[in-house]
Amino acid sequence: MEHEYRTKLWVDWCPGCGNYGILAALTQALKELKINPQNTVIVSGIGCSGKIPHYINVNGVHTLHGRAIPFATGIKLSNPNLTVIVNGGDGDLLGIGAGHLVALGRRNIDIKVLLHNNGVYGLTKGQASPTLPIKIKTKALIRENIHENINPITIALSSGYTFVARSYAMDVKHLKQTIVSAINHKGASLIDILQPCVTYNDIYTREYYEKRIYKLEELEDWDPIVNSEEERRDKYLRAIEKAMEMENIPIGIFYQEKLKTTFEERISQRIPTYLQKPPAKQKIHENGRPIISLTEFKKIFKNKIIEVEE
Amino acid sequence: MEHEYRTKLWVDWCPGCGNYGILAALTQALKELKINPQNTVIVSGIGCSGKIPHYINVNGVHTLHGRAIPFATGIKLSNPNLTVIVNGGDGDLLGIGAGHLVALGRRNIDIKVLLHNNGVYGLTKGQASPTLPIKIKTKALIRENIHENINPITIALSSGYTFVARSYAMDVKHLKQTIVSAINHKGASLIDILQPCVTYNDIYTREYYEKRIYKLEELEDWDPIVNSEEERRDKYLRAIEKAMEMENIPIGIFYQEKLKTTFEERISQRIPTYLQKPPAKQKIHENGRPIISLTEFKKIFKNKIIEVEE
Amino acid sequence: MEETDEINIILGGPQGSGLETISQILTTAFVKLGYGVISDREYHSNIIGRHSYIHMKVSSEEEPLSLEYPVQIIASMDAETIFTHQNELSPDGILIYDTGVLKVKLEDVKSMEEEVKARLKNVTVEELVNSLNCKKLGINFKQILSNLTEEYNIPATQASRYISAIIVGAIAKILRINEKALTYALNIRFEGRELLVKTNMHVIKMIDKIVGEEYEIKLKKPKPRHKEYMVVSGNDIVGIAKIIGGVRYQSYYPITPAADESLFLESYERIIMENGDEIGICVLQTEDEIAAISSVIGASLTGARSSTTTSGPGFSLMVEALGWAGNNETPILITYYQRGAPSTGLPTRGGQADLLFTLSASHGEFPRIVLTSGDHIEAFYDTIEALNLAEKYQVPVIHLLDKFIANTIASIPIPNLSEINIDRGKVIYEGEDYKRFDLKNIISPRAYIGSKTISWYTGDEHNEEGHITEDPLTRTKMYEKRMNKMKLIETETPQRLKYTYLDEGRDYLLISWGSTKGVCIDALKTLKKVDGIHGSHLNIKMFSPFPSKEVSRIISEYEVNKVIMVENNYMSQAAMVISMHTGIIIENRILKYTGRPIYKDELTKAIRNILSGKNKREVLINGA
Amino acid sequence: MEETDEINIILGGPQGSGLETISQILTTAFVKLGYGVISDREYHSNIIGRHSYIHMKVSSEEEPLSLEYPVQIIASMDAETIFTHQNELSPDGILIYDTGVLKVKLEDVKSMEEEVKARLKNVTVEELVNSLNCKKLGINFKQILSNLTEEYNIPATQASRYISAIIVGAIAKILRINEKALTYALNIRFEGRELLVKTNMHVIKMIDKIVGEEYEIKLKKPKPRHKEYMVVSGNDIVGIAKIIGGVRYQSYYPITPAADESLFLESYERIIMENGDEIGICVLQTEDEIAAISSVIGASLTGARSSTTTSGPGFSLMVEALGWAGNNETPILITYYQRGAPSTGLPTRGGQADLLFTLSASHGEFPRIVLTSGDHIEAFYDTIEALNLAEKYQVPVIHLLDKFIANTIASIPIPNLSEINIDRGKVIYEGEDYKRFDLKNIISPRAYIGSKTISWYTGDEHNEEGHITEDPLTRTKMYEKRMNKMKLIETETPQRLKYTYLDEGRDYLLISWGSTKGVCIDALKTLKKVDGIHGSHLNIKMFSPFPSKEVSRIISEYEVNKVIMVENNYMSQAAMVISMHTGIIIENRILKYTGRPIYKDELTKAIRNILSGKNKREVLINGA
Ligand SMILES: Cc1ncc(C[n+]2csc(CCOP(=O)(O)OP(=O)(O)O)c2C)c(N)n1
Ligand SMILES: Cc1ncc(C[n+]2csc(CCOP(=O)(O)OP(=O)(O)O)c2C)c(N)n1
Ligand code: SF4
Ligand code: SF4
Ligand SMILES: [Mg+2]
Ligand SMILES: [Mg+2]
Repeated sequence: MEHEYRTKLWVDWCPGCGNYGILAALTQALKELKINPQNTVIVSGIGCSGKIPHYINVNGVHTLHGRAIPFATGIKLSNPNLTVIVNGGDGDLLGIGAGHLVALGRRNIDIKVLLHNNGVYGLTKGQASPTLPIKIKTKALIRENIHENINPITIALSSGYTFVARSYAMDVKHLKQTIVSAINHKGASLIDILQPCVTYNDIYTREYYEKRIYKLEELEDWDPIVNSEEERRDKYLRAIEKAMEMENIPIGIFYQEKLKTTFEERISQRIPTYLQKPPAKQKIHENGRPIISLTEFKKIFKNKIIEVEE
Repeated sequence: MEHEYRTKLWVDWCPGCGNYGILAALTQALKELKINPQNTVIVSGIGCSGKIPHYINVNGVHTLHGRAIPFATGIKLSNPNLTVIVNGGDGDLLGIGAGHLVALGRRNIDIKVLLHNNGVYGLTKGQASPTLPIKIKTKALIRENIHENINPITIALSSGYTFVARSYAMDVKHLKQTIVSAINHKGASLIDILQPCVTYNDIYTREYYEKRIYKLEELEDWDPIVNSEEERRDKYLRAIEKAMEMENIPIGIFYQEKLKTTFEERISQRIPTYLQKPPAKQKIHENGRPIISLTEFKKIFKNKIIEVEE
Repeated sequence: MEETDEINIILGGPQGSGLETISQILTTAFVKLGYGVISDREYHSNIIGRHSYIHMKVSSEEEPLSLEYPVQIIASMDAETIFTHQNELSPDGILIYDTGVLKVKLEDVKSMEEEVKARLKNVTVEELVNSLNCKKLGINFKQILSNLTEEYNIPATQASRYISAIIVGAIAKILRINEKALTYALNIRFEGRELLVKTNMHVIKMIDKIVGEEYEIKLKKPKPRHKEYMVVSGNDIVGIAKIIGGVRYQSYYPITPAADESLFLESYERIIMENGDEIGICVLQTEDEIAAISSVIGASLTGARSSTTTSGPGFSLMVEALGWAGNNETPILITYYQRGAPSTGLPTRGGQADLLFTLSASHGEFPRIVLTSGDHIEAFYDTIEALNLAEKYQVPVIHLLDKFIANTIASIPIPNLSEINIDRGKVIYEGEDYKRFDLKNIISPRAYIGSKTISWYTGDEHNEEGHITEDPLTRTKMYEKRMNKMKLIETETPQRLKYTYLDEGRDYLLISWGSTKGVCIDALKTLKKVDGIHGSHLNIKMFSPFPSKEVSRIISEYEVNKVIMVENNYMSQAAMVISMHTGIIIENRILKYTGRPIYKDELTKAIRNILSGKNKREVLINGA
Repeated sequence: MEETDEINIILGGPQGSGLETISQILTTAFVKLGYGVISDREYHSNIIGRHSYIHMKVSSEEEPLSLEYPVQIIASMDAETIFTHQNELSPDGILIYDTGVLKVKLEDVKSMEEEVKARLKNVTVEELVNSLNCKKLGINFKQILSNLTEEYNIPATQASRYISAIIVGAIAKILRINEKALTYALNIRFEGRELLVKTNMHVIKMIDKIVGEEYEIKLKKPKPRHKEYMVVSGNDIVGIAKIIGGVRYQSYYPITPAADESLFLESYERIIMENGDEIGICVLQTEDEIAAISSVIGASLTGARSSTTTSGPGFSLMVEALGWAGNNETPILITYYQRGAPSTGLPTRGGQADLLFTLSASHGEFPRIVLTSGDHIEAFYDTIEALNLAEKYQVPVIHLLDKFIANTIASIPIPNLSEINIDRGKVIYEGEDYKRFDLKNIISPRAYIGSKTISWYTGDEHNEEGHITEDPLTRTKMYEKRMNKMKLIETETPQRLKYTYLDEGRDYLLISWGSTKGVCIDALKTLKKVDGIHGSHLNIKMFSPFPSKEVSRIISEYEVNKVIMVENNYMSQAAMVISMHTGIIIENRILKYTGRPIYKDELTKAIRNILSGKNKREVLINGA
């Protein structure tokens, strides 16, 4: 029997919300990959976006505002055989959680971050999020925004993510495909998902996006994949250059590199049994007794033990 | 009488520490600018670097680990007439405090951030900091570092800083000059200061740096200043390109732009009296009585008041 | 039909469908007519679609203090409301509903929580309504709206905006609210948007005609005690108090139910006064709560009165910086609206489970003030007092409120501004050898950064200049200087800030704090009137420093088994604080932790159970 | 000269100059010979240059439990040590000093804190030494070192590394420590670096020749009770316990005095066992403490035993996530080493001022275990018990230790591994309709993420499946399920984890917790021996849930004015917890908050003062 990747819960997003597209694309991606739901975890933050794990029939950890990445880090590092996906809002990942977003890049842990980029703090009723550009006044704002926005692509690039892409919530096919590519990539991945918030963001609407979006993969010479050290600099700079485009909005993979080891690989260089027997899979007792015997103990901690002179 | 910018306290950094150079350059810069010490504040985080305000005879606020920027934000926004300088370690500003570092860039508040970049957590005895490159094993580390480093220059650029520079702690003259330029700039400024830690960092030593450092300003065609919108893209990309150089290490100003308004200016567009009467300088009472009278009260809150029908 | 002096109403419908509009119009009209109103809004952590309701009481005698069941009117915008609130209507009450939902069966209501459904019969609305023992006022919403779209040429897609007018009209008819008051209310709600006022009035009048005259509840003629009233939420009144009290810098990170206070302040960021002077308030939305409190501390150092506002999850992130403020004798105000906890808990519901946390939040020991308020009026004055106390004693102040205060809208008299003092404490503006932490007195004069002085601050232990020291003796002195403030504050604080005591008899004593004050007072009155027993009520306002002597003295006037705690938490946290400071262990506890407020009826019943010896611990669960 | 059965020593010098080497060599030699040793390291928050010292006790009778003044030997590496510790030497003691610093005047010592200097006479070392009433052993360090550089051809710049050998030599001579033990110790210290062993031994022998035979303190022959001893810091022993107890994931953010525990674990990240099996421990340095605890929770969800370790400022940042773990019934262990607070406070000093904070940290209510340990041996077993309790009850456990335990190095017997159980609680590995928060029992079976199940978790209130709910009744049940654990834990926890009670008489009762245990026991013995009064000692180990009944029963056996709290804080926090839970208010309090440990001599004196009725509150201030 095929696994049903949607739970039966009623989805309580606003009618027309871009999150429906993300939910559809993500479940389709999981289905396409026939992913084992028991070995998959969706870790989310707090926000409208944060509710997504409850709607998906794989393990779901709905964490704290901004902390999905560190929770996911513990999950992945203690059991690297799990597929770990993070879903978070733009406030969640780039506001309160920005420090963790950067740290994940530095580690290149094999975690996929899906950034629900709606320009607002949805669940708290529409305040400006860190991706809302300066001078914009959405309907929920009392005055125009006086903060500049962060570009998720350049932040991800400068933090060391090895897979950096953008997609659009309402283009379910494109988004699904991008998610599949991210899951297939080995290393820290970020997808900036442009997500209309029909209730609070009356500027960055479907119409707005649909007029401006174009696909990188349709550019003739677009090859974002870094295959050798030599290519890195130019492809990195080109990705940044593309990320700076504002009038027309490119979606697709901006940058992907496969040369870097993942954090898990680096750990296993230090602890050779790590991937087979990660923290979650080690036996730590034998019928309630510690696996370390007294003899073993004395050997392990010999430099802390002194035998008294007779 | 000339103001003495050094306090009489004994400096308790290790002999030979790069922080001495930073202390010298900073006090010299203040002196050169004949800065009013009563209107100047040094705000620091926690770390060896964090001790610096105690050694300087201007207002000093030695805050919490990672929080110098938000403290400084409150100081500057409540009294924008103050010169506000932040000193922090690389752990402080790019580890625990990375989210705030990013947020300051988005705001472009006129705060100068001096990043003491020594590659280690000095005060906690030498753990790897976020600027220590991968595979490096300094003497305090048990194993080689498995985290990639963050490049302060690219992070600052992608966060929106309008003045981004690098200098070297032991080149007091260059550093002093860079600090003077930063103070003269209006907007969020970051100086990545390469700072040898003689006690814990035996890789990124004086010798290491002095072999590799070169000055951007000595390049023939180096002009980091963005004077018009058209120049922005290319100068930004060039700055990033320069920041990626690792073998030879450029110091100097990477990027500076004067087109963006500061956050203070944006506030004053909403509150015209803001710069003259900022939060710290408003009278809030008249002999212990609120300055808002009952009549005034009724007018201000008229939409909350209902007169009962007779 | 007899006249009544108060009436309770439930307005229910999906989140985002205009409930607040209905409530605002009705409240304004009631207050305009001289009634007192209180209303609580209950809503899910959801933007559109989940069930939400407003529970209000209207009184012709006074400003009501609490809510209760059963209600006399339930106005339902949808089927879910009827299913959810089916047991809450008084037998002589009236159910207003849309005849268009009669065929809806319980199982069809997708937005309803499974756990709730599981407890109900799977019937249709029609079957349910038929089974209810009350008056029923069915209105064909669709028809009204289609009439409207025709007459006013309103696109059908926008018609649903006028459902609120249907409800307002029905209630107005039942209570015979006059047209003048309604027009006034519509004008306030739609501020100058003439057409909206007209259209809404049109709907109201249509309803007036449709609804039979037999639908009537006679409210007594109101006896207003003031000429003017404010209609405000707790968030509003605290915002107003901050403006009056001199807050000029507020930073915050959005969180329910605190954010509205900052948005309120932001909408008043520029105030132009009669004489041309301007007030400017800098309201900063920060990147997180750590930045919010840190920047508030920074602002305070420069001499700005500054505050932040948050709820549990946000406060949890603030505690490290709270300790910095305490150690550096920096005045700050944290307005803390408790909500359903632990963790994200019930983000849009209420609770009082954070008291103990505020008392010892942050590692180590430092002086702090924790002040609570029992209602909107107290919240107003207390906010200003809190700002004064912070500066007078140079300590952080936590003003502990909750969601019930934050989101409850109440009619209150205009505050008495002549009672208000602003006390900025000891400040000096210049001084060559200024020492910020001068040990001569417990309170050393503050100099603002930016005045003609130089100061140093550090989170480390420090000497008089504010430089780091590890000398054990200086440490001890500086520690004692700080901690001695607690005694000083306790001694100098006037009673009114420590507690309120309603002494009406020795039969029993209710002890509460914060927003449970009103319902305790009301229960007391009911028990006096109905049961003839005479109890008293102690509402504790200040928890740090704790007024041990006074609390101890009051409690000792009662038999300990006649003393009853009333709290919106599980552990009876105030009882724990009382025993910690006085050694008195109060075992009678009426507790609630559903996230809903305590209602008068359930409280009264629980008090009876306790006084009769039936139970020591009563757990309340009423409310949908 | 009489033989003594114990000796107290101060080793002082600038931070970074080799004090720890001296201490390690001496300790190893003493333990090798069969003596018991305890030593506390006191140091500034500074890397190189500020004054630091080691305070140790060596006993021929037992493993010593506490430190005291005056000492019998002060070994000073510099002038500052002599100025700082001038009053701490016993009249029959010996001062070891460098004759090269005799001309140094107090005012020349730049590294010394002004506040300390201000209390001392501005004399030269020579004047000071002359005025001291004790034996003086002056050694010309420079000369020794220049001899050495000549003989061993060591560059002059490196000579200062051998100052430690001078001190070791002098003390070895005074105490007549044999060469074999010293060689053994040097070999351990310099692990295979032959040359260093040889050179150091050479210096030691030089000193042996130089120092006159009149410098002698006769230590009794040791009576070791075990064949083997471990010499460990608190950080080490906790790290060892985590390895034995099955911690396989630890994440941390560096902070004094916790970080060394993680570094210890990291150095054991790969353990290859006899049978070829490997243990791998993933130790992650995170970007901050929020990430540390969050990742530990994540690891726990997958079934790894996981823990984090921190101190006050770090814990302050962890409290939001702590609530998430509580609400989600996730077992985690937080090893919490208290240090001088509030705020950054005294980062390298000790204190016990965070107890109340741990008991109510995080908004809202949820079950938690707070466990303290009184010494290294307890810390070992308790760490493992804490891991078991966390999993058995599916709650966060805070193991509250402090800097004195963390940094104190003690000789202890090898733990009895056969006493140790590992209990992972209720776990299931598969199940179609698995419900993580099944309401059938207080403890629902855990399924690890990655087993053959699917689970959901949320910080919001949730139903049995772990999905969000706001239903008031499900809320109430789930809340009660969680909170009922407190009662369950209290009932099931064995006494040994709740408290230790040394019942030696009814003259008085000392109550302490954590690291003050040892000094209380020692003071008790002294008062028995010297004053003939027979007191008892209660050390409380578990504070949440609090063993009210037992504590109450024990206290009630004493006159309340003979009960004395001993705590390293200002408010007497344990006394507050006791009154909160039992209603008993203990007014006699011996407190210290200088950041230094409590010493036996000052404690004994303070107990006398209290018992004589002279004082109720005694504040201790000894120690530099
Ligand atoms: C520590 C903390 N602060 C604040 C909140 C309140 N809060 C809930 S959701 C949210 C922001 C949501 O915005 P975003 O992350 O962009 O998600 P979206 O709702 O737009 O998907 C905030 C601030 C919280 N839950 N926790
Ligand atoms: C919340 C918190 N966590 C940890 C610490 C401990 N701590 C003190 S300094 C420091 C790091 C210092 O490194 P860095 O910021 O690079 O400064 P440096 O000492 O190298 O100048 C840390 C982690 C602290 N003080 N507060
Ligand atoms: S508020 Fe915006 S983001 Fe949230 S559910 Fe509604 S449309 Fe979606
Ligand atoms: S540890 Fe390093 S950074 Fe700190 S004072 Fe010493 S040399 Fe400087
Ligand atoms: Mg968002
Ligand atoms: Mg550093």
